[in-house]
Amino acid sequence: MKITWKEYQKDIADDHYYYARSCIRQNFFPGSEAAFLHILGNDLGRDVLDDARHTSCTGIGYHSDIVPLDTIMTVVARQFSLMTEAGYENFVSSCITSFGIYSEALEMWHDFPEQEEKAHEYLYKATGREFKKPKNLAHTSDVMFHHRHQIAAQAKHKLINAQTGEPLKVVDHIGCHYAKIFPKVGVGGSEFPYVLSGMVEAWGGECIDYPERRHCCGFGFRNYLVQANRGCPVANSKKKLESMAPYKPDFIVANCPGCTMFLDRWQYAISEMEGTLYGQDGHGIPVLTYEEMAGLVLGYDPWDLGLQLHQVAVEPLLDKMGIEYDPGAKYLGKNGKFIGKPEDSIIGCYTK
Amino acid sequence: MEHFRLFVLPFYAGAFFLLITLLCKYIYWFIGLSREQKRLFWRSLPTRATWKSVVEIFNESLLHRKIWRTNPLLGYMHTSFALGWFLLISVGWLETFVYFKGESVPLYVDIFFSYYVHPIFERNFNFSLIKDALLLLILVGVVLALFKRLYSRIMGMKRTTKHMLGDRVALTALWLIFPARLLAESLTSAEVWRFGGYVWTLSENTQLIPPGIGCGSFLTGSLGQWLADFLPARIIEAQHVELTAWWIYSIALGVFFVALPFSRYMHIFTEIPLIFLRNAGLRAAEKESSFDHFQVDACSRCGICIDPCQLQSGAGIQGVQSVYFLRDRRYGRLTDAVADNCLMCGRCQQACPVGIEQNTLRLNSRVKRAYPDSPNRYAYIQGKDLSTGEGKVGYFAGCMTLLTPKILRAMEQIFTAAGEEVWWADKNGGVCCGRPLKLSGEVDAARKMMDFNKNLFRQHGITTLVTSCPICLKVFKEDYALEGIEVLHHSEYLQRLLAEGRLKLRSGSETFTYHDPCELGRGSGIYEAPREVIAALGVLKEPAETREHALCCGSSLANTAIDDEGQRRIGEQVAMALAATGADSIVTACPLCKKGIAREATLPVYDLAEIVARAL
Amino acid sequence: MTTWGYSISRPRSIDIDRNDMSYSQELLREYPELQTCIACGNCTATCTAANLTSFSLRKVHTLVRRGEYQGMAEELEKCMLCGKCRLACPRGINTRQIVLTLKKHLVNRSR
Amino acid sequence: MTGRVIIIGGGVAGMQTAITLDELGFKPVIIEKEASLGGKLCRWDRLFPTMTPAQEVLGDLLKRVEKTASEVRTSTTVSEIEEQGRGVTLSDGSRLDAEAVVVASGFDIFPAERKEEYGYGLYDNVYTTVDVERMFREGGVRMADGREPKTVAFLHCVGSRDEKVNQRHCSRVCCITGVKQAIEVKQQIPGAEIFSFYMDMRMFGPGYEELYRQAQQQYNIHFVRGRISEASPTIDHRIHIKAEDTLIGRPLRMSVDMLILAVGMQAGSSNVAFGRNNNIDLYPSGFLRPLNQFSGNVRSSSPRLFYAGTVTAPKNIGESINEGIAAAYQVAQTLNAAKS
Repeated sequence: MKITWKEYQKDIADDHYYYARSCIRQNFFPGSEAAFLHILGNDLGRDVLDDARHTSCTGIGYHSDIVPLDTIMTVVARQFSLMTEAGYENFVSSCITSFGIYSEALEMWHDFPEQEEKAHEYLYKATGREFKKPKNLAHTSDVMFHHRHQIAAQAKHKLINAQTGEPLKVVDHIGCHYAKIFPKVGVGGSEFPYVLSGMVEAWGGECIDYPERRHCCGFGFRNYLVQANRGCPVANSKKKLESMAPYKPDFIVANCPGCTMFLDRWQYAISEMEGTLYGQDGHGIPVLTYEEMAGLVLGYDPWDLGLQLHQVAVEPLLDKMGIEYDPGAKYLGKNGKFIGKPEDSIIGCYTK
Repeated sequence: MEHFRLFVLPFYAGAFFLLITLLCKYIYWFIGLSREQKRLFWRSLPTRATWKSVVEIFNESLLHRKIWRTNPLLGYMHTSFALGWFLLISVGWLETFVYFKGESVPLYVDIFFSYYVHPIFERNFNFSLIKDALLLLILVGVVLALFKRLYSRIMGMKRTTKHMLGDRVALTALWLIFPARLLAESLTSAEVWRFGGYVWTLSENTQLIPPGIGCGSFLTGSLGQWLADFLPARIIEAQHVELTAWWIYSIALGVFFVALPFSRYMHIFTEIPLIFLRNAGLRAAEKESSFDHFQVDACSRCGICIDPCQLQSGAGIQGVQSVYFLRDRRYGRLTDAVADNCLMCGRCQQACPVGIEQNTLRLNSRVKRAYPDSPNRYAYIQGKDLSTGEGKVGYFAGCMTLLTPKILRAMEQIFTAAGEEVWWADKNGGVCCGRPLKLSGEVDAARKMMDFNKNLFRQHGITTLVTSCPICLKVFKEDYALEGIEVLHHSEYLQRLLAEGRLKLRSGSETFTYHDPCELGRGSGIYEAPREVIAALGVLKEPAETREHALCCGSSLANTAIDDEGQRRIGEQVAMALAATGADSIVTACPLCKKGIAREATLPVYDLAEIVARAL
Repeated sequence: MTTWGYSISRPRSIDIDRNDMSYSQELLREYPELQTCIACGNCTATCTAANLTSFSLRKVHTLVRRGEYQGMAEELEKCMLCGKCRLACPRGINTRQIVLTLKKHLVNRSR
Repeated sequence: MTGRVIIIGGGVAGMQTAITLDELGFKPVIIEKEASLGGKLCRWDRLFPTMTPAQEVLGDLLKRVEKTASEVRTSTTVSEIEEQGRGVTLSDGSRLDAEAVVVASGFDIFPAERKEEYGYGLYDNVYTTVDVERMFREGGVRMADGREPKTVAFLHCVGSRDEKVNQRHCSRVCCITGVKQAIEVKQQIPGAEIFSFYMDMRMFGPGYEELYRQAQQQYNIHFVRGRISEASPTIDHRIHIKAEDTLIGRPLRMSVDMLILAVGMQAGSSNVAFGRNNNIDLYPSGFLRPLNQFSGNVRSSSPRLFYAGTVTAPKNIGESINEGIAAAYQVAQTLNAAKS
């Protein structure tokens, strides 16, 4: 029996990963997935396969009661068959929802082998493929957590306020589907998730345990998808933001696509609707993915990491960390062309 | 103007101020009356109402008959001041008239007659004797008033009112007027005793008064003689001593007149227009009106209303009684704490010598203070009909009766025994009659309940409406306008059943005492019906205070401010008074009274219906 | 202020830290008896208005005591002031006065 | 020295006082207003929380009293206790002197008629917990027409914690009595549905909470948090009750075959007369106030006047018996000290 949260550790493969992308992240934080592949491949010298053939896990559809169980099980089986075919055994998912879906499938097939039989049968009937279950299933944040000390060794910047030398105050947010559904698959279990705070600590920052740390960001699929119901998701994020604000955090780090997006976007929405700002000096609280955090630590250019796509301006954070950046290049794409600039927002999530 | 003296000025100033102030107030208030009220007044003038008013003014404003009836000592005090002073003035006028043979003289000669004319009683009709007698009458009143201030209990009043600044000034001046007059007249007389004087006449031949005769009569004359003997000659000789006394008298009069409109003594004059208006048929209503000013200012703050108030005697609550309520309302400093803290039992109204409509004034103050009603309020009652049964007779239990199921059960048995087909309006709960809301000042909201219930009664086609709750009864009778439907309290209904022989009761020797519910007795004037019903069952033993003077059970819905302990203590007071009759049990005819009394009663408490049902 | 077809939902929780307790405290200073409520529900059970609608005095005054004032004045409008609750209250609370006072104060508050 | 000690009241506390005093060498005289000893226990069937037959406890006490040299005067009431506890005046006017007096006159059962809204004595099928004990002794719970009830509602706190009948105190034992009877009804009629309307469940004694749990779990008694406000008869002589389910916050209405009122303890009616003695002090509730609630529970301000049992406050049987023993020892201490 696991007695303390420290025992909720998991085996994370060290190399040879089959990579499954996230629908949301590809659209909202495309720089993050690129950074992950770059860090693992170039900085750490690991083997990651980014397979163009894999698809969405259909998790959003599943959680919105649109995709039935048999369908999603077959989609999962197909992802696994692609991994099997490519000769990989370690499956890493960039998305928390997907990670939850894969964990659920594996757990279900363990408890109900006849369902696994069905999955084999459906997959074979539909595509003629076979699959093997992965030997190791991890989320990309797990992989990053696994390599945190190597990254720390190569760090160009620490999570430290360059002016004062104080560690930056970081609040983390773990996706619900990462550890709340199957606590044993999360580092530190559901109550004391350590996956992000482990990285923060390793890279010189200070992780803050704020009261609503474990509260859901409010995404909740069905709630969000209907516009009229969005009052509930935003209220949840608001509750978290209100709870963390008194600690004056320097930034938020999250490992879930939806959470990162909402904690960032809702700050804008709340500022427009109620005029409230949760950060310091008339700013919002910047929200980073763990890859973006790692990228900044490793000295990547902030605009290469895609930080210009965040609604809450990150410049105050960059200034604090002493990272040099070209303000003029913020809205230039990879090809150097102007990608367009959002309208100024009333209370300076974008500085006017 | 050779006789003019400066000391008459304070009197003039005061009298003028008073006259103007009173005229302004009365005219302003009269203009504020509604067209209908004014019409009533003008129409009443050539009728018997005017004669009635004159008689009433004589009886109440001068003689104070009602106060005599409540308390002879207080009555004497009031009569001495009012009638005494009135006669003093009238006799003064007459004397002046006779003395100057109808020639016009300045007013100050009239007012300060003794100073100007040294009346010697041998030469005239003996006005001095009458005036001295009247002065004595008033002075005894002053002594009594002083005595009452110090020892009100001995005067038969447990509590009197506290004074306000205006009252204090006016009172001090009032008490000073007559001793000052006594002193001034006596000093004048003393001077005449000692040195003689002139009798002032209009003709050339002045009349000399030799020393040793004096002027005035048994009081001022005797006192003058005594002063003349007692005081050193130079004091009497010095004109300013006598003048000072007259100055004091004049100042006292002036100050009293100026303070009067700001003090309780406003009642002296206000009672007169009030009596006329009241006899013309004007009444206070549930909304405040200009007529209320006449009533509010007619309160003399005599404090007679304090002793009957059970909030004071039973629950020890002070400062909320009618006298304080009217005072606060008059000076615009009424608070909810005072306006709401009243059982509206009507005992004070019963005792009020001025006949002020205490309950209605209290109610319209609450109406004014209630916050405005929203239009959609009580939309939920629409179409809710929880009534059962069918019949020409409707029975409305009322909210409270649902908590006293014995009454409900008894009524069922009685209806069955009398063979009556009954429509039960609210046996399974219904909509409140609206009286509690009205009593809290929310008359517009109450109207919604009334309209609802009225419609319900009409829909079910009843011709008689029986209720066992006097609270409901009162509002049905006063506010529902149920033409074609006879509204009966169950005591009246039972009385009728007995009279018609539709109920046969076993009579016994059991003794009952009866508690008059306020809303039934003083509120609706129903005293005989319950007593007749009780008489058909056993022996009735009346408590010490009964009928119009009956105590209140303390649970009245009209009082929203009183706390539970206060209600309990008043209930205890009533229960003890009823138990003192030595009866076997207590009977009442109101569910609220039943609950309120039973709480502390040592005897069993029944509703009238229960004892009737038991004897079927 | 901008809206996008939705508003931020109010939290369901009663947040004593955030609620303005000043009126609640004032009320309890005036009517300390309100704290003696044992929440037996007798007032609501016997209520003439609650027989026809969803009014519950117990709920209303408890919410007010916790600093939740919104919508309470409107809720109190349902009361018919008949006084049955006062007669039934085992704690001797002057329920009618509570209704009147709350209504008066809360209406003034929202103005 | 006569060694005579007068004990007012022959209930459990009084009997135990007599037994112990006898053991200690005194001559107890029990004055009982009823025709026989036993007090309220005579009316009970089984006792909470062990379901021990009341007869067992009562029979044992009676047997032990019989073995003593105690004088028992039944159908006798005391009208006055002398100031210093040196005797009492009986209702026939005669005087009985003593070395000490122990007041063990107990409590009165709250008359449920006073809560008129529940219709006790007015409707068929409204009973009190006292009536139910009688029914159990007579063979089981039956409705007025002799049938077994299918649905039964218990209402707690009738005549306890109620300002409107001037009973502000908690009677303590009615909670557990209600639970015990609910179980007993269920044992007798396994098919019956039982609803228990409560405000607080005060399970203060050993085994009480366990019995409460058993009632919930094993006997499936439904506990509804809310006070019944009024009862009315239905057309078929059942009882319609109204309450608020306060945990849900909605009014609740239901019809039951039988409504049982868990009546509380009120101060004994004789306490007022006893209170005329200057050494006897009354609580506002009417119970007698002992010298000290902590260290002088059985003493009064007179050294020869003692209290035992529910005359001072609601208590269960065990507590009352203990107080009987305590009072007897305190009497002995005082009288022995006076002797030497």
